[in-house]
Amino acid sequence: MASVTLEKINKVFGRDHIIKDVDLTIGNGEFVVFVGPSGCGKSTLLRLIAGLESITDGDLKIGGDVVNELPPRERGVGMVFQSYALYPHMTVYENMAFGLKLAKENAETVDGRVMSTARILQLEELLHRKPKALSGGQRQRVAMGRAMAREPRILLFDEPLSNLDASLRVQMRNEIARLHNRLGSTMIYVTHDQVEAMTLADKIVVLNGGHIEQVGSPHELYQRPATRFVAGFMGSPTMNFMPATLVSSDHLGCRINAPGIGEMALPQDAQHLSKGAELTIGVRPEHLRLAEPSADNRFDIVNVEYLGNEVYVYLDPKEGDTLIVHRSEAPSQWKEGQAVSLIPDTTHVHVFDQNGKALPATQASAAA
Amino acid sequence: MASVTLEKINKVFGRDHIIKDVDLTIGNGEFVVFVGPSGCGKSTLLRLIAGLESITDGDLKIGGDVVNELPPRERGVGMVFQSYALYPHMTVYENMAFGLKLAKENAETVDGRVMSTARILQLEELLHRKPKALSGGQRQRVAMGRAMAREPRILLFDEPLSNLDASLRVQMRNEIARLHNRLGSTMIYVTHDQVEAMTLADKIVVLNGGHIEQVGSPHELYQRPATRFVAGFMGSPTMNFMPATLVSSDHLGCRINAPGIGEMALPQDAQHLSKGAELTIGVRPEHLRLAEPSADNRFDIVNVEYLGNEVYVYLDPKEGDTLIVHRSEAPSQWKEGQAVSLIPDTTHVHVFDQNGKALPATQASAAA
Amino acid sequence: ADLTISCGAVGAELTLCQEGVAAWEDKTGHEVDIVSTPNSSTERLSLYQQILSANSSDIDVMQIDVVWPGLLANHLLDLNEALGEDVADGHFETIVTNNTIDGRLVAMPWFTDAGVLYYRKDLLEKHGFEAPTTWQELTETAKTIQEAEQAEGNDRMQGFVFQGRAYEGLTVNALEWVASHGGGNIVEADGEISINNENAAKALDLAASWIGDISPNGVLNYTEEEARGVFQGGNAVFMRNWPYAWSLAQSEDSDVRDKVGVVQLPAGGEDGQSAAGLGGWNLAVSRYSENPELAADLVAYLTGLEEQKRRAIEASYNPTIDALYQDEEVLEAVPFFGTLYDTFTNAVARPSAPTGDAYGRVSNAFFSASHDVLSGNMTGAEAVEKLERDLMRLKRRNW
Amino acid sequence: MSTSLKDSAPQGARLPIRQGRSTKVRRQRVKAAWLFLAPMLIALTLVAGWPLFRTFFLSLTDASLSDLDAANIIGFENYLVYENGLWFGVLADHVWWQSVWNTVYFSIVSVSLEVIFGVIVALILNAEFKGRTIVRAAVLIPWAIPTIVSAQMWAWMLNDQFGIINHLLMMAGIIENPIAWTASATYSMWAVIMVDVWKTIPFVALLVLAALQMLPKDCYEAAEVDGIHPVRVFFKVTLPLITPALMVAVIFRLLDALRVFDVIYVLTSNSTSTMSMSVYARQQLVEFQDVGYGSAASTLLFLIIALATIAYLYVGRNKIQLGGD
Amino acid sequence: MNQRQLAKIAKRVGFWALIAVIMVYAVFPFYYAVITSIKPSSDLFMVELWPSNWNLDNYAQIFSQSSFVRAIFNSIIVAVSVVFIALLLGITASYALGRVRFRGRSTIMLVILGVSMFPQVAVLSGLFEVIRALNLYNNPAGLILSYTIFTLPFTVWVLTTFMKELPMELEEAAIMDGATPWVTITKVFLPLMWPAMATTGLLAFIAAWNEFLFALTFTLTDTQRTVPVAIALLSGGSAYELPWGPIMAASVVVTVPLVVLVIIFQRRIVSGLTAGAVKG
Ligand SMILES: Nc1ncnc2c1ncn2[C@@H]1O[C@H](COP(=O)(O)OP(=O)(O)OP(=O)(O)O)[C@@H](O)[C@H]1O
Ligand SMILES: Nc1ncnc2c1ncn2[C@@H]1O[C@H](COP(=O)(O)OP(=O)(O)OP(=O)(O)O)[C@@H](O)[C@H]1O
Ligand SMILES: [Mg+2]
Ligand SMILES: [Mg+2]
Repeated sequence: MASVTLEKINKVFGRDHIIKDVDLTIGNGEFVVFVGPSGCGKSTLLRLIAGLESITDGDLKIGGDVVNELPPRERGVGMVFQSYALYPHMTVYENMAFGLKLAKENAETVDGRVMSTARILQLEELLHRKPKALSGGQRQRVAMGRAMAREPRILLFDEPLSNLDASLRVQMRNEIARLHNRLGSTMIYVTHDQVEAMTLADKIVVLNGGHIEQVGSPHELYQRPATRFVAGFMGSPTMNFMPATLVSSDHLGCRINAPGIGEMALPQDAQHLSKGAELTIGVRPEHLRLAEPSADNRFDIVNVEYLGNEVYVYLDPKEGDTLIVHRSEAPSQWKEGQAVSLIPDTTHVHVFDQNGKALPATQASAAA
Repeated sequence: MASVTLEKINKVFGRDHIIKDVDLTIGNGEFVVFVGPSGCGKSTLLRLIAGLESITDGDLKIGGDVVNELPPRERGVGMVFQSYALYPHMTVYENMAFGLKLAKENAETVDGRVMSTARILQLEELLHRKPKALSGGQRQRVAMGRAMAREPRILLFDEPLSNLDASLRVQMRNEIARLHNRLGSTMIYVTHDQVEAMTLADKIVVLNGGHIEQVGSPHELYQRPATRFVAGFMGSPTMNFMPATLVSSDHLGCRINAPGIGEMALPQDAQHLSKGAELTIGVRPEHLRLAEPSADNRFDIVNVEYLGNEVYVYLDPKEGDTLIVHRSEAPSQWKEGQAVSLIPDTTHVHVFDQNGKALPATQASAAA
Repeated sequence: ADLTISCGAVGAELTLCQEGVAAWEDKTGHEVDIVSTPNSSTERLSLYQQILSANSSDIDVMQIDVVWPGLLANHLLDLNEALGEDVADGHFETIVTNNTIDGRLVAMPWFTDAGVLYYRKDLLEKHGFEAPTTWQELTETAKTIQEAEQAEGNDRMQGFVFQGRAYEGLTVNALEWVASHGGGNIVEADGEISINNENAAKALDLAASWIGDISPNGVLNYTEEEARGVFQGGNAVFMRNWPYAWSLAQSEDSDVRDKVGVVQLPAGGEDGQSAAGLGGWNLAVSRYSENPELAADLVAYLTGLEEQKRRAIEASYNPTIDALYQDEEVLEAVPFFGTLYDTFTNAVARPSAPTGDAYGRVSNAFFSASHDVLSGNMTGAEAVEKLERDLMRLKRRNW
Repeated sequence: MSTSLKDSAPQGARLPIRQGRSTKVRRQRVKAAWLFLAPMLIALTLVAGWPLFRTFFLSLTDASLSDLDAANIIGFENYLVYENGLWFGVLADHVWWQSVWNTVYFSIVSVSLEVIFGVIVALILNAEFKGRTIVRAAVLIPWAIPTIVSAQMWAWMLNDQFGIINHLLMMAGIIENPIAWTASATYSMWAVIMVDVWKTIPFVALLVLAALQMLPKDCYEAAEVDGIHPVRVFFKVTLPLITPALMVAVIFRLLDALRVFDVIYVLTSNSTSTMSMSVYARQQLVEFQDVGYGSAASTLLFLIIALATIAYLYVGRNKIQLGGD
Repeated sequence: MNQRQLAKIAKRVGFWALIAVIMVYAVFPFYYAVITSIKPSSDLFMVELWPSNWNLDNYAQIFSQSSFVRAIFNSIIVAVSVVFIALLLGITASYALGRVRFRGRSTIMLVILGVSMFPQVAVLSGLFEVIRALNLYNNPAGLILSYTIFTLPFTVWVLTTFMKELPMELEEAAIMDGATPWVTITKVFLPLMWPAMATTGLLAFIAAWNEFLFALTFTLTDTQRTVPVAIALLSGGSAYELPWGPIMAASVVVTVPLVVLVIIFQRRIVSGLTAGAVKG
């Protein structure tokens, strides 16, 4: 049993409180992805689970037993380090073979495992090189190979694909998924890549400043972000946020006025808020439609980014300083300098209160 | 003048020939992005330009002068290392100020530059930390700050954003673009991120196994890849390749038969090839349409990946072992296990000969 | 300063020297620097040689061991020339001869030293013995007392301790055994190698028989101090040592205070005679001195009768001038100067004069051979035979 | 897709390899290197040049300490010469050969022990625990006491009659009768080795400690997570990584051990059963005044050490690259 | 769980036992020296682990000699200068030898080593002549110069070894920042080399502090002598008497500064200096 349970885990470095009251249950064999902005504590959390950092407060359980005091060696975890941490004096082969316990595994098994891992990671031709003579991406793959070859019951990945090119990344991602299926081991994965997070995860954990913002399935997080932070964090390009005020609300929904765009009827429940309350609405780039400008809905296109298969159009918001992005299939009819009006798809508008909490859908619409 | 010219540059490590006859001209103030698979020699090329590796053969010119012999110090180059290479005993501030102080800038300039760079990179609160106490992404930003603060006339970036989260990455990308505009310095940028490459580059250089596959604007590379390699490399998810045979060709175009899909009339010029020649056709995921299956065009859906705003549908090709990907807006009507027929958009089909070279469009269609 | 002198490394000796030098300074109005040198005589020697072979005038007057004149002669001033032919008159003949190399008097005798036998008056009395006169007698007495004492529970009691380490001290000890047995002087004054004889072999064999019997095994690595340590700790019946041990054994905190007697070393058998190894120090003047006359004058003063008398009275340094052994004041201060007068005058010198440069090798070969016999690796006869061969080889280029 | 994404294993025609082509950058760097080396080389030449040359030269003469100027060149007679049916010279002296054997024996045994214990001590000093400062300082004490003093101290402690060692051993009932440590041929070499080991463990330990402290931390974390037993980690990770420093420590220990003098001289003087090459050379040079012969012995000692060092460096060439990288 | 705790306790006990053994082994002789130094001379030949009588006469005696105090002062000057010179020359040389590839590098390494291959006695007289020629006889500067003969090879070798271990990327980063080799050495490498510098510095200091033969030969007067010579020249009442008490007292006294030095410098021997520098 390799479920992992975190109970009110805290970590303090000197005077910095890095991990704050993290509660999390990871089922046996689950694939959990940690995401969050740079420096929010993802790596620290992995290191706590691995036992490389001591837990300041709280309990960490693996398979039901508290393991706070257990040295990493006895936790049965494997880890791909963000900084690789390769053994500089060993060849790629030796790096990968080292972790396989020679006492128990016979030489053939070791060799077999290393070779098959190397094949998966396309490292076969580099097996006799030392890390020093490898490129960044190659080193990263060795780091991955080292952890994977061991086939531990819990695998921790810390941004394992960040230095790989897109197509290799896709392949590796599939290999990781396949490994997960084959071993059935619990995997905890840190990534900055939305695609990886969305495709691999059974469950995504969004961290922010050391605490958990939201836990849920990829779909859930994307569709129903609980906070403005999560909404902004998931999805690329990021969701557009605009200020708005509450005009009216009842049990079926609410009306909201977004300056420059106009009034909208939305299915969110805003009954606990008073009229005129300041809100933020969020609309993903793909849920914005551009049309000919009108007098009171007029935005200037400041930039058009061409990405091959799609185009990002950046608009100058009249308030706030973050550009508004519209995303559509390439080629696009829009050009820099043009003026347009913005038409959000009201079924996909998110509303957040002043604390950044998402307003839930009304009972009626939720039932629908 | 900070144009950079590479003339038949070669680099040999021991017995490994890593860079092969690279010819490249980078204009003053240009923003050039190097892309290519892991280990293809991108970093090595940057290091050659920086002067950190000696050139085995060929000439490197900066601003018209051959600089093969010039020490890095005198080349006016700044570099962000893939491995960061921070000074571990210096604080973030000192790391960034080091180069400036060496350039004998006065204390005020130093402080001003460091502070403003730190602001851009969101490192203000970390200025007094040592690298050891930083997260991976924070280290990466420091590495970037160190090179940027010096404002050299040529800036080399080696995957500077790989460890940052999506939204920070977008911000940083914009900052780099802004910096480029402000300084007007020549920038050479290595990345694995398609979006970065597409949005930042004036010119993209695709490397493969140490030689240049193609150089061109982002648009050019995406629309008119010169080789199968470039076609497969640019774009994510990657282009689908299927075997085909040449049925007939004339000066207006050709007819091609792709087994399992059917015959297609394409505007490519295949007159130099004999009938029955083996070809490969390439279709991007967004240029594939799925429809109800027919008897001789029937593919099984093996996987549907949900990415929030879009959906990838994976099909089992009857020949070859790479899955075919179809990409569409979320939500999708397709489910795993369904059978579908594949309808490529023939205006966007690429054809490659046996050497992987793309067939050019015919004169007639090119003129159109 | 006008002169530099190196004299006496050791405490009392240094003080005495300072006083003497001060007196000369008062008398002549010159200034003298005193430098201290290592206590270990080999170190002192190599230091001198270092300085002398650089032809340096850093030290004008130096205190040298009785075995050094041969080695240093080339660098030293002929004092007969500087101070007159008769300057050494009245000094012990043996020492003057020792200091005369190729007819040049290279050093003035300053004070002398000779091996003596210390014994435990109380123990000998208790077990009814007299101080031994032959080595054989010593052996028996020591054995009897040692066994008796050990039986009484005094586990650590040893019969006889001496200097058995492979170093210069063993050369003196072994030479005493050999000479007292009539085995000659290793190398005679004419340069003849005389060691290969029965008496010498017998003497060494006898000494070897002591090890592990009346002497502890450790004696093979003893120098003067270790021997004194055992004796003064009350754990030995007999000890061969220099006179210096006397005042220490008699010091207030000594375990054997007032229980110690001193006699001359035993003779080798009935027909042998007592032989004490000659020790002691001389004063010499460097040839490279910038003020040779002045330096010679200082030497003359320090080795003169006045000064030697003062030293004898104040610190019981053995004078090298015959006359002082009849001097009442001296005898009053140190009574055994009278009784051991013969010992001092007849002390046997090590063969440093005839062997010159090679003395070091000769001594080394000799103490090595002796050490081999003591440790039981060889019999006396084998050892002296081998030694003779070794010495012949050394003599290859003539002494 | 995947076919085109293989690692860029270099294929196709190979360029003629022009390694070490001297570019100006490299030349400048090399020039800077020599500039940096210069002060050290000048200092060493100044200090060591003449003395070493002089020793070489004198070994070919019959110089005597009492009169160096009167030296004649006699070729290799000091080394070996056949005369009057007998072989003479250092190489014909059985005492020399005895001292060579003693020295080699001493060096191998003591350096091995020092390395083993030194590494153990270093590992302990490397651990984090309360009072580490004190222990570090304490461990260094043996090295800090001047050899002339410490050797005498040990001579004192090893004394058969009033030495504390025998006293303790007898109290503990390990031995019946006091052992003459420094006198007996059987024990004296071991006594010397023991003292030398005692004295120089700190040297090795300190160097190894520095090496341990400079190790990259993160691959230990990797090893820990990989579940590798600490002992295995030590042999497979730590040891290989500290090997360069260890090799240097061993080289210098070996050099010192092969030239050992003080300890042996003070503890057992000129006794042939422990005489080392240096003691022999010193005996010839200082006690026997024979500068020529002594210089020959010194030169031979130099040659033996040089050979040993080169052999050692050759054997360990994979571990310690002479300036290679 | 219980077993684990037991094992843990056993480990701790074992660890501390090992420390205890090492401490006793390292310190006991020193302890014995301290004991000896406070014993009255009559008790010298008594074997005991704890002195039955004690006084500080020996200390009073050595400190009453101004030459001894002076010798400590000289030793400090000599040792400090030697360490400074050795580290300065060593660090620059080690940069050249450890980080620049050029022909003849191994030869130089070997030649440097060769200097340490002659027995001290053999070079003694040659060095004596050099010292005299430079007019540095009986002058601490002569000692400082001559000590480089054994400190330099050692320092250069050790520092070169450690210099090589530092990540290449750091130097490259400095180069890109426009640092000259000298700046790279002083600003980038030096701070990272502290463990090695502290160690070699300490070892060189101790070697210089304890050196005897050169010190004895190249100085003459009390005012110029260093501690080991001063100790060796301490003397008893007469020629054969070893002044054990004062010698031990002096040894204890001269060891104390070294212990203090170690305590100060061991702070510099810290791990993880390069942590966070490079990725991969
Ligand atoms: N010192 C070396 N000796 C031998 N081969 C080397 C050395 N350094 C790099 N290589 C090889 O050169 C090739 C190019 O390396 P480089 O670092 O330039 O790749 P890259 O394109 O930057 O890859 P990545 O995207 O993974 O960082 C790689 O295959 C690598 O293994
Ligand atoms: N030893 C330390 N002392 C003080 N603060 C630290 C230390 N190590 C990490 N931190 C801080 O803890 C926070 C979390 O670090 P962590 O490495 O877990 O971030 P992360 O989420 O992995 O970020 P990234 O995506 O950039 O790798 C960061 O702000 C970092 O600066
Ligand atoms: Mg991290
Ligand atoms: Mg790279």
